[in-house]
Amino acid sequence: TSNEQTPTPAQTKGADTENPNTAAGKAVTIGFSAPAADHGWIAAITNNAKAQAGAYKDVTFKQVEAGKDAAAQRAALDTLIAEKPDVIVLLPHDGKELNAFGLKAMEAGIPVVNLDRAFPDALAYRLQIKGDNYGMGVAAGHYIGKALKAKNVASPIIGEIAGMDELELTQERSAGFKAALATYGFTVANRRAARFTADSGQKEAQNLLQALPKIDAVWNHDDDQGIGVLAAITAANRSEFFMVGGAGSKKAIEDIAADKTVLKATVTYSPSMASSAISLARLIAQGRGMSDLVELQVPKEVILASETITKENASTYLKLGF
Amino acid sequence: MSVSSEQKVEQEVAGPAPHAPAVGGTSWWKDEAQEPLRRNLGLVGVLLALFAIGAYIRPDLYSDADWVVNNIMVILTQAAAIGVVTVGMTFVIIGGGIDLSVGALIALSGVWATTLATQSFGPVGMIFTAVAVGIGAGLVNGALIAYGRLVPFIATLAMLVAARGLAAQISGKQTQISADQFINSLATTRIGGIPLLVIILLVVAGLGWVLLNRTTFGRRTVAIGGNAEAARLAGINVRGHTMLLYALSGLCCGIAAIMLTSLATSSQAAAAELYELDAIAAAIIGGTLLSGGRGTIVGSLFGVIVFSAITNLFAIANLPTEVQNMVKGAIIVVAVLLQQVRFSSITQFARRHGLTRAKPQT
Amino acid sequence: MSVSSEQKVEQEVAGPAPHAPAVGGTSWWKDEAQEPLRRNLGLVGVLLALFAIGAYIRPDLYSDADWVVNNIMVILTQAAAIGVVTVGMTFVIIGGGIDLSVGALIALSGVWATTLATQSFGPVGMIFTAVAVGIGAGLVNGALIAYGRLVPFIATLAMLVAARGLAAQISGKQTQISADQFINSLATTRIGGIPLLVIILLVVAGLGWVLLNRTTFGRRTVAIGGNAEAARLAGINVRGHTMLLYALSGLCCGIAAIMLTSLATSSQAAAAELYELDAIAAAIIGGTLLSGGRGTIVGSLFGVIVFSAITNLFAIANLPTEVQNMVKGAIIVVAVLLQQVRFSSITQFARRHGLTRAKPQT
Amino acid sequence: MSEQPVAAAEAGAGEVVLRLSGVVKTFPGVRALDGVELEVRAGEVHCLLGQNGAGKSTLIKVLAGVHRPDEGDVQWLGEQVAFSGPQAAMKAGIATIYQELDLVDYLSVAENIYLGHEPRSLGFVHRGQAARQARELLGRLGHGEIPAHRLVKSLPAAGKQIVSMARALSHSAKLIIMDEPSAVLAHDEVGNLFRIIRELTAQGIAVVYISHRLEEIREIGDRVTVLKDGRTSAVNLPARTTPTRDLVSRMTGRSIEYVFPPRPDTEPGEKLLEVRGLGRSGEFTGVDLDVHSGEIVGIAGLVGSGRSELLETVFGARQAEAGTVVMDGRGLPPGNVAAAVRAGLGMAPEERKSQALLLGQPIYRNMTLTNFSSYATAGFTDTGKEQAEAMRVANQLELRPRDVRRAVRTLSGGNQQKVVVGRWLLGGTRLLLLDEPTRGVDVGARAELYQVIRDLAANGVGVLLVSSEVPEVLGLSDRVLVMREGRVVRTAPATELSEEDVLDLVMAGSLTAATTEEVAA
Ligand SMILES: Nc1ncnc2c1ncn2[C@@H]1O[C@H](COP(=O)(O)OP(=O)(O)OP(=O)(O)O)[C@@H](O)[C@H]1O
Ligand SMILES: Nc1ncnc2c1ncn2[C@@H]1O[C@H](COP(=O)(O)OP(=O)(O)OP(=O)(O)O)[C@@H](O)[C@H]1O
Ligand SMILES: [Mg+2]
Ligand SMILES: [Mg+2]
Repeated sequence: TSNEQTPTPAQTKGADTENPNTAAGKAVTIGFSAPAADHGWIAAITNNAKAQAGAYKDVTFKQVEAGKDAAAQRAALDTLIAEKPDVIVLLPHDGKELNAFGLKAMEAGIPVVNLDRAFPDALAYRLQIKGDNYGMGVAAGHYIGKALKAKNVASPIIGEIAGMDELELTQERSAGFKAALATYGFTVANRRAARFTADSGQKEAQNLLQALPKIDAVWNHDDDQGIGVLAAITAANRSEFFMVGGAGSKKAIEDIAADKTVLKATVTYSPSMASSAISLARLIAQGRGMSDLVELQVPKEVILASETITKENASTYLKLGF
Repeated sequence: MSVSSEQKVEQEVAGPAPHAPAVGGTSWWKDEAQEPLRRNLGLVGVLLALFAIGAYIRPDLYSDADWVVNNIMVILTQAAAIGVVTVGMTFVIIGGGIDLSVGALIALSGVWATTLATQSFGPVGMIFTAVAVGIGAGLVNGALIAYGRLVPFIATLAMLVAARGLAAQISGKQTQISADQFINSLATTRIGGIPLLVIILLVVAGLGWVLLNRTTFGRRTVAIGGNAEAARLAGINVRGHTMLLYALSGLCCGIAAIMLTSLATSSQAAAAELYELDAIAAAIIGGTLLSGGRGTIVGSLFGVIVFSAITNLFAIANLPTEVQNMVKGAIIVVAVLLQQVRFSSITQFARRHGLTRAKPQT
Repeated sequence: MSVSSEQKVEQEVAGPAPHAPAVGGTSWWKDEAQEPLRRNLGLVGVLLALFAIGAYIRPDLYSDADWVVNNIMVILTQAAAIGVVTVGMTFVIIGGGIDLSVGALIALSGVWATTLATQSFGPVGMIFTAVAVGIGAGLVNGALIAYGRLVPFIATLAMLVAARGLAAQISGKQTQISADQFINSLATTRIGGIPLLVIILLVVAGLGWVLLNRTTFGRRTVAIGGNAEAARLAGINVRGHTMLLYALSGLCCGIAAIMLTSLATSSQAAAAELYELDAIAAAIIGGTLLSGGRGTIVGSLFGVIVFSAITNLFAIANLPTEVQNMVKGAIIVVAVLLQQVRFSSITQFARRHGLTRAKPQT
Repeated sequence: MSEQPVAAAEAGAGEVVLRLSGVVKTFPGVRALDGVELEVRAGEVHCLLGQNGAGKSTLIKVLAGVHRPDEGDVQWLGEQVAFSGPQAAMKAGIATIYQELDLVDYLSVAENIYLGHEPRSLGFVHRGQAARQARELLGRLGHGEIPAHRLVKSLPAAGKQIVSMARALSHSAKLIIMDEPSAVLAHDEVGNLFRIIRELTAQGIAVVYISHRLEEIREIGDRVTVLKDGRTSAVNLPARTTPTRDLVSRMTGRSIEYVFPPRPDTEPGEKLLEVRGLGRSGEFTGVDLDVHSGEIVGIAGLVGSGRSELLETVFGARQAEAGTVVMDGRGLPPGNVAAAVRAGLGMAPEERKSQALLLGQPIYRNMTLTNFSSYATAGFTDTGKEQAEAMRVANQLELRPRDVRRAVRTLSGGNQQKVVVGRWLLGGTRLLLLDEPTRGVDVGARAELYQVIRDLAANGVGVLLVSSEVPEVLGLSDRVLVMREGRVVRTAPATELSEEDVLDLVMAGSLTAATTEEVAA
């Protein structure tokens, strides 16, 4: 979320002479595919992957755009296989819909690194690295629960502005949020689903504020749409509540640090996972393990923990904001 | 037969011949002339019904007059940007065309107006850019249609795709934040308690009404949409006028882009998603004939407000998205059916079933 | 005459009167009856051009005959589901309507067919369910339009919204995996080297062609779309027929839903997004008149394949999405313009510029 | 309401097949039929006469099952019937040729003829059989040259009329209703039509025939029923012997002399229009013509001789491929209607519905379509003034109804034509191109229209007139051009030409004429 187009260098891992993993290995080709970016997070994913690949001299990076839906992505991937990459890093439109492709590639001997949207079939991937959507909801729920308990609010009114409702990840986030709140005996009073865009966030927030004349806390799933959400809150002159964001964009982290808006925290779902995916894919292709681990091969699953960014730790996270 | 048959196809596929309104009424042309009014009354009825449902679900909120007034302002504010687009769309459709590119043009105008380079020229530069981009793209649409002889559907679909692509290219797929205080404040300014955006909508609609009903431009639009060949043989420059219609729609997109940018304090390539469908649907619900030659600005405005009120009510009733969608589909159907209720048909029904004994006279 | 004026609006807003029929039956290029052929040749030209561009960009791939054959199969496979939908859409549009709900109906049919309960009935149960849901929803569309007198645009838009909502409700917004081996294998089966899905498309298109050109149903569809009043006067049951048209479109959606489920080995409420625009665009590019009364199945098929080939070429050229979109917009425009090239106009051009002898002036 | 009609004039006529009594049909605010009586016998040609808007078309739509009567009896073959729709009427043996051509452009000739009753099995059309039968029917109509597989869209208006007729013949009907079938036919075609009608009646089929041309009634009709304002003003008059004065006064309530206004003695003024070498491939070639101020120039010719195309090209509605059009000494750019209108040209085109009218719009807006900007100030329209001006013309043309705010769609055919012509009476048109201006216009209004055209000429307007009615061309014009196959074959003062001369000229060497003669022989 910014007007600059290059990813922050901090979202990639630069050459580090201390780290044996960065030592040049055999030259490998990494194929990469992610859905067409229509908002900041996905754009950051692609940019990070590209930048991280660029940091390795032994990596050739072949990217194919995925088009607008799973069918288009399948088509793009078919052409990618023809290029015979050593490993494929893939952020599918939908893990279930592209499961068949994962199987096909693995059968063809090309290891598949699934980025973020899991394949249901364990045979369909070599490595899965993903954020924790459920955990993200849980983190937001706990932050809000604790804060309200601390304020001694008895039956708080909590709003939720979700992302695109037809995506499973949105469902997982909401489920985690609900479960975490339940541990405090709280429930969501109103839940609106936006479209991951600022204008839709503004609209849903405006309506949410109408429906709830008094609010104690709001969780907004996505910092990108959060720009619009904040605009709506400011326009309505509402400040009786606090808000938690999602994903961890640079603008959100700056806002939290500045502490001039209702945004008090954000729970991360960092696109930096794309950088990590490229690094691990390279190791897989080169047949190397992670130098800090005992195992000789890269593990099969990495799940990023969702971290909570608050005013206190904002400065340390700022470099990871996208 | 030319237009009327098409009309039938659009309006009531398969229906029997179109007449059959009030019998025994005074001069029947009045009835025809009153049709827009009747339709609008139907939409007002829908609005009232939505209000009543809201009041039933959330008596606590609806009993608070301040809240109600404020909520109406919220509904209108949300209708503002799409409303402006719908005014342009109404002209295009009345003129026998269609513009699928409006959502994309809003995104393109908005993104172009919020690049760092443009923002450095200040609010005037931003507004100018948005409007110029909208008009420019509209002229391209118009040229493709009027001179390239592309079907409007295809020409503006191509523009939709291309403009979203260009917007993504310009923005680097990032959400571009508007740092301009003046632009951002448009959305929060109220004049006499009425949000500025709502005032803009009313002004645009007012100008649109005058343009459509009181000027030669509007008259030509109706003529071209009603029968392009007849208009041409009457000496009207059909091509030039078609260009202007799409430019007008583009202009409205430019204005809407500034409004949306102000609301969201940012702009992005994915903004104004599917506004084209909403605008077309609002115009049609408002009584504009998809095949051209007939339509009203007031009807379109009501159409937009109905859609906006539905969304608002969903939020207040806290419906989940999927239920929202099912109910929305049903409401659309009911709203349109409601507009078709005619007192005359009730009378006719009564007569046919011998409830009254009528004898229409000359 | 009825359609012709509308046609002008759609086809060549403001253009001069359409070419008068050839006298003395000389050059068949001027002959109306050959127009579909000319258009299709235009589309074949576009396909060849896309192929040439691909060969230029990636000579390594295109020089491999196996790869080329395989790539053609990939293009056709991708055209399969949307192609089936477009066949139904072509009927609806020729009949004077439009169906915006196709994408939503595919999603609804697919989701309904992949619920655990349905899957327990095996492949026959799943296929039956998908088809029945499609036809059922199509009949609702048809009833709203034919008997409720809703404008097709609005009725099917309402269905779009409602069906997506219902699909989300049924699936709980989860992607539902198809565990059925038979269904899943449809996408991978080849018969004589040709993917089964492609064969299904060809069969559906073939049946569609016969239905349109050789049966009373097809001929009456043309009549209703071309001149609903004339059709009514000829004693055709316009309403009943309209119902059938939307049911047919729903049937095609049901078939496409199974095809997509097989390809994705799963189904979800957000599937087949914006297929309606693609299907309509393909039909129009293929020469179907948006106002009804004219269209060909073969043209629609070519339209679908052109879109599919464009997407394929983009992947091969590895264009970034935003550039893809811009180029796609341009290709659509060029494809349509290419279809309009007439030898006669070249001759005229030559004459007008004094390349050949003639003297229009002043 | 079953008052005994006047006894049939001629003995030997067949039994009564159709009897209507007290039929009432109301449209919103209009009582189109107000107690109509009609009696049709097998094997007769029963003519319906009446002014524009008298209710003739409405009556036949009631017969055809399109409209349901509000009141009254319809007896068909001795039984009381209420047709549920067009299909029911057709099944019962009533076929109709509607006034407005009701064909489907993108179906072939054969498909149009058999639309709704295709020869078929299991839903599949027997295309060969349909084509064969269609060719047979077209041949019977003397137009075997119209290809059965050709799209109807590509046919000219007259060709479409023939297809409509073939369609009516394709039902084995006992009663065929023809609503102004001759309106779009040229002279020779009408003769052909009458031959068909005689064949039909000889087989005992009854024909209801509507036309505004009294001479046709005389030639083909047996009995006449006259409608006036939705009421029967006379039933079963003998068609051949009833004096014209009688018929006209029963139609209009007054007596009108069906004559052309006298030509003034004054010489025509300066040259307005000069056309030289105008041509479009396949339509017409090398046309030269002049029109002077105050002069009416008529163009005679067969259907398909290219007159409409010539007019449209002069007007710029079609792009000239060769030749020049000069107005007031200044050349007009080819293919530019707006420039032509600015230069003072106006055209009433041939196909009023597709080329001239905004059917859903009020009459006054249709009338002011060409010049509403001239009533506007700074781009703002002045509807009050427009309505007043339109009202003036409506009065002048005896438009019925006179309310100019009414939608044109609801006007009867003839009144719609008046709106088209009326449009050009409003502007400062200096050269008026009229393509079949009196098509479908009733006797009374026709006389008005002639007077209006003559008055225009007297005021210095030049008129270029195309009409398929030779007497009209000769009677109204000062000078006549005869066209054949896209060429002007003769130009002469109207007084030097007789009807026979013109017919000889247009027919000579014409293919159509040859076939017609052969068939007739
Ligand atoms: N659908 C309709 N709605 C309203 N009024 C109608 C409709 N159809 C006909 N009328 C009115 O009914 C009257 C009779 O019209 P009709 O078409 O029967 O006249 P007509 O005798 O056929 O005239 P013409 O010789 O001009 O064809 C007219 O006043 C006409 O305006
Ligand atoms: N029976 C026919 N079948 C096919 N084409 C025809 C037929 N009659 C005419 N045409 C074509 O139609 C064109 C002109 O017809 P049109 O009727 O407009 O001429 P016109 O002289 O204006 O006659 P009218 O004004 O009486 O209709 C010519 O190009 C001619 O070749
Ligand atoms: Mg009539
Ligand atoms: Mg003509």
